[in-house]
Amino acid sequence: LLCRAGGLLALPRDCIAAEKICLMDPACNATYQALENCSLDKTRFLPLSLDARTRCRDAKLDLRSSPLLHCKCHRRMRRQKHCLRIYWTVHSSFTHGYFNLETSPYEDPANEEPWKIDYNKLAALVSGSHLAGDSANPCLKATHFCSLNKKCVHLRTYYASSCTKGAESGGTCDQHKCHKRLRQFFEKVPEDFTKRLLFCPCQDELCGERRRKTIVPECSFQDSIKPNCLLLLDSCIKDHICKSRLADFQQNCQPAGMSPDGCSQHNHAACLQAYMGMIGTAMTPNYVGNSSTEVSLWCTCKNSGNQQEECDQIRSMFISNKCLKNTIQSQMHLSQATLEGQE
Amino acid sequence: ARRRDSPNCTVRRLMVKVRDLGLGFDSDEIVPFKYCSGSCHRIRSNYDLTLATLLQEKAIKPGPLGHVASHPCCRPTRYEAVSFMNVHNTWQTVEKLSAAECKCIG
Amino acid sequence: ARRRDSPNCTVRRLMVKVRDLGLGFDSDEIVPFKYCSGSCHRIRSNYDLTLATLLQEKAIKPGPLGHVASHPCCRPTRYEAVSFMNVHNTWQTVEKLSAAECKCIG
Amino acid sequence: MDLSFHIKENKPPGTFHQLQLPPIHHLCQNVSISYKLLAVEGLPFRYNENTTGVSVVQRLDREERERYELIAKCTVREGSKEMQVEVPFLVNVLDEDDSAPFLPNGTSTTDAVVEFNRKEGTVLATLTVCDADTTPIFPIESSRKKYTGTISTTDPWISETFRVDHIFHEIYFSPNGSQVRGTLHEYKLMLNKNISVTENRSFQLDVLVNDTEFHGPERSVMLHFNVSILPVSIQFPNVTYQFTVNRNAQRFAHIGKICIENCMKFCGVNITYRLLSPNASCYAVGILQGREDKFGSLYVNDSSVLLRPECKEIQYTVVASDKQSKKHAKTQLTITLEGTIIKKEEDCPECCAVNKHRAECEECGGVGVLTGKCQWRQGSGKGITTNYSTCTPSIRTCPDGTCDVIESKDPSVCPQDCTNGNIIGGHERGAHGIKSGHGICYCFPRQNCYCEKDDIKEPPCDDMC
Repeated sequence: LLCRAGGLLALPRDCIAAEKICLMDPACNATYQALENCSLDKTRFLPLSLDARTRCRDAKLDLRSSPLLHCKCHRRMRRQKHCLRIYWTVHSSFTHGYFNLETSPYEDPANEEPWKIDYNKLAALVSGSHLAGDSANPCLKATHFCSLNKKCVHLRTYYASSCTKGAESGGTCDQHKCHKRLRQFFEKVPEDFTKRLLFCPCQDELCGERRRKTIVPECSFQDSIKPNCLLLLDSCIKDHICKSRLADFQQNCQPAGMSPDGCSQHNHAACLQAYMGMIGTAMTPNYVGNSSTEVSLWCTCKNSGNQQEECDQIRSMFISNKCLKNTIQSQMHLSQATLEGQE
Repeated sequence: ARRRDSPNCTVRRLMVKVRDLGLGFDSDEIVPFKYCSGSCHRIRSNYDLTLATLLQEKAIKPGPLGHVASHPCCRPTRYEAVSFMNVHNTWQTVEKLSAAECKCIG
Repeated sequence: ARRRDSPNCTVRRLMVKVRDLGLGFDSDEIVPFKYCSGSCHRIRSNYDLTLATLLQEKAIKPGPLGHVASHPCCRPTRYEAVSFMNVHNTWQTVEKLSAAECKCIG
Repeated sequence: MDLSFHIKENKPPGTFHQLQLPPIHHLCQNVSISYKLLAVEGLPFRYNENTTGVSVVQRLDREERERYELIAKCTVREGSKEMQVEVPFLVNVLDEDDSAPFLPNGTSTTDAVVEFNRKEGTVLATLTVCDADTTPIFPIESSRKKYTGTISTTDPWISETFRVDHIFHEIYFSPNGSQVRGTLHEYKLMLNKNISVTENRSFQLDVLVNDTEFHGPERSVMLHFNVSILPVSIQFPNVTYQFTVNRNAQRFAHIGKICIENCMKFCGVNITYRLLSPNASCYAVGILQGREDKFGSLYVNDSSVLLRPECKEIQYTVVASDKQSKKHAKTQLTITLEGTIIKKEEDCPECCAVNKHRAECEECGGVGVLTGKCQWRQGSGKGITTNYSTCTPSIRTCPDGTCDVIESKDPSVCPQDCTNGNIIGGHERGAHGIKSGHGICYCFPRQNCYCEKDDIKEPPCDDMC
């Protein structure tokens, strides 16, 4: 399929391109249609019959030579949702457990961030201007840097205004729009700004409260009653974006008891990116309070019945994840060092 | 010396403390304030020329500042909101605070 | 004494000799000249309030008159032409000389 | 690494896990590997050193204990060297529906009284049922189907008029010291429709609670609600109403409120108020009622009448009637006109809220004024506050954060409370209108409202304007 003009073309990395190639080939096209029926979304978690499972496994084997099998998606690509749907069509029938989502659909984070901001130049701009004053609040200082970057200040307003609209006069906010714009902020604004806004090192509760409020918790996840974590996971799995972010988080923030940095992937940057990727989904994590750096999901394991363990497992992905804890701590130390370097 | 023409109507950008906006918000954040400034002389009409003459000849009294304009105005044609957290860590949004685009209009 | 609010933006009318239009036409005829005047305060935005504050606090220099407008402008939204015969009995028309309709814009 | 197992309760004894000896065990002659299960004393688990099998020796009862934390110890001997590793060996006992519902404090009966609150959705009383079994909240539909609560009656009126709402949450039992999860089921008796004021009956209403998946005896419990529906009367307190109105009052001026006895306690009862006036020529006052209001609001409906010298004291009959039962009550209302008529100031705006300064405010009248002049409310002037400065027809009712029925009749009465247009300047928007504002708030009806400091100088208008 891929040998043309005598040379072996590079496999198209992104699934949309891979799908186009597959659909042009009758055999691959038929196999791909078969896999679409296997995708769990369609069967609504109904346990597949034995021959259906065999058919699905054979369909995947037939895809061995197709670019679909190894295609991936990019966090900042256009039509990300379409790409992720293709990915999970190909990978859905082989999700081991209801909970462990196999590998992340996202391209390796290392070569993801195209731009690098000269943060120190910005820092000099802020501390040079009389405006910033001698604020000791690192989270406030991070907003000063953000306000110097057009995309940061624009997209920060974009999510904050839609996450607070309706709520101020006692009504309810539009959580779907709020989530969408939060995701846009964390996808489109350079990480130099988003990391410093979200992982600013606080010494007091006022700063801690500003950090906790950064993603507008009253709209992005909080509700009058805490849902059961199983319900949160169920909503997430049904949405391609959330499912993808969760797979990315599970892969990149996977704790490893023996590893010195607590992570199996040893890539704090990838873990931070994966954590920020969860913000603006059904499983939006946040700081539990204004005086600790502990993060958690907004859910409880009360009333879990026989699924108490699964529920605890979901909660502990965030609340007692050594890899995530170390990753956040190291980012905060980095921010602290940068701040001290500027003063 | 040659009198250089005034700069045309364009967007200008200024970093401002939220407190200095004068709207009563109590926040330590800084926000970009973009405003429109510049000349609109290039697109004046016969009306403008005549009005300028009559004003100069005191045939027409201008009244309070800005009530009679003898040229199109350099004004925003698109605005932007700005959001920030105040000192109580409450989010606030000011709609149509900043100019996103400026043109000579009217 | 009570400060009465400035009148809103409206069309005002003045009879003017063609010669006094300042456009160089030589004619003894008199023509109606309609212009726009009045306050646009009622439709200011947060942008205008902030700009007025920053101007007053000298955080922004106003530059030449009218280059920075901290409220919408009272300007024509429709114009009228005027025709007349000059001293040589030749018909002449001045396009867009008079305001047919005024509104607060920008 | 934790070893974690689930064992369903009530299952017969047997082996549930085999500790594996790694393949290298046979290759290295002088290496020996052995396992031990620690902390098993007194617990129903055994480890067979020969078969390396782990077994449970009796049926487990989750309602007795649902979690066992054992320790698996592995010892590796090589010659004289010995190395030991211990890892948690957790056993979770899965629940079966093997417990019958029971009454927590033996009470299966309670009273449910309907008096003033006769509105659909009102919770009259609650009874609780316990169950030692767990009830998963996810997926909730299956739990709701599992544990039903149905009104058992043959009277269609009762089935139409009442419904039962069921919620449940996790509670803990502590049999012999360990903590075990169970469920508290709450059954709320609610009104399913509004009840007429004349309805008057008492009866016992039974609710059958059924644990559909429990197959033992006593799988259901009957709850008893002693319902008594009391009739309520529609009557005015035995007083007549008297109000004085200044002859300079303008249209939509608030005069006062009219209310039948206990009116504020009523809920779900639709009382409407009307005025009957024998003296048609002096008909100056009207009465209005907001959708959620339980009282009638009197207001000046025709201010020109107030200027007529022949109208001094106006008599009305007030009629309050209940739509559903057609019951009604009457009382007398006397309006006394007072005050000397003052000349209306020229060149004043129709709406008080337009005035930005005290001087122009107190010189002018406007829609809704009580005594002919607007009133200036001086605020605290600090930041964005509910106590902002503003010009109002009546400080008592405007602004008060509520767009009441009279204010909502005309945008010029109290735009501060009622505007849903733009509010420019530092402010916080309420459900309607301005909740808090910066400095002075003033409004142009049907246009914008502004909240700004007064020190932003706008050049004063000279006499040419």
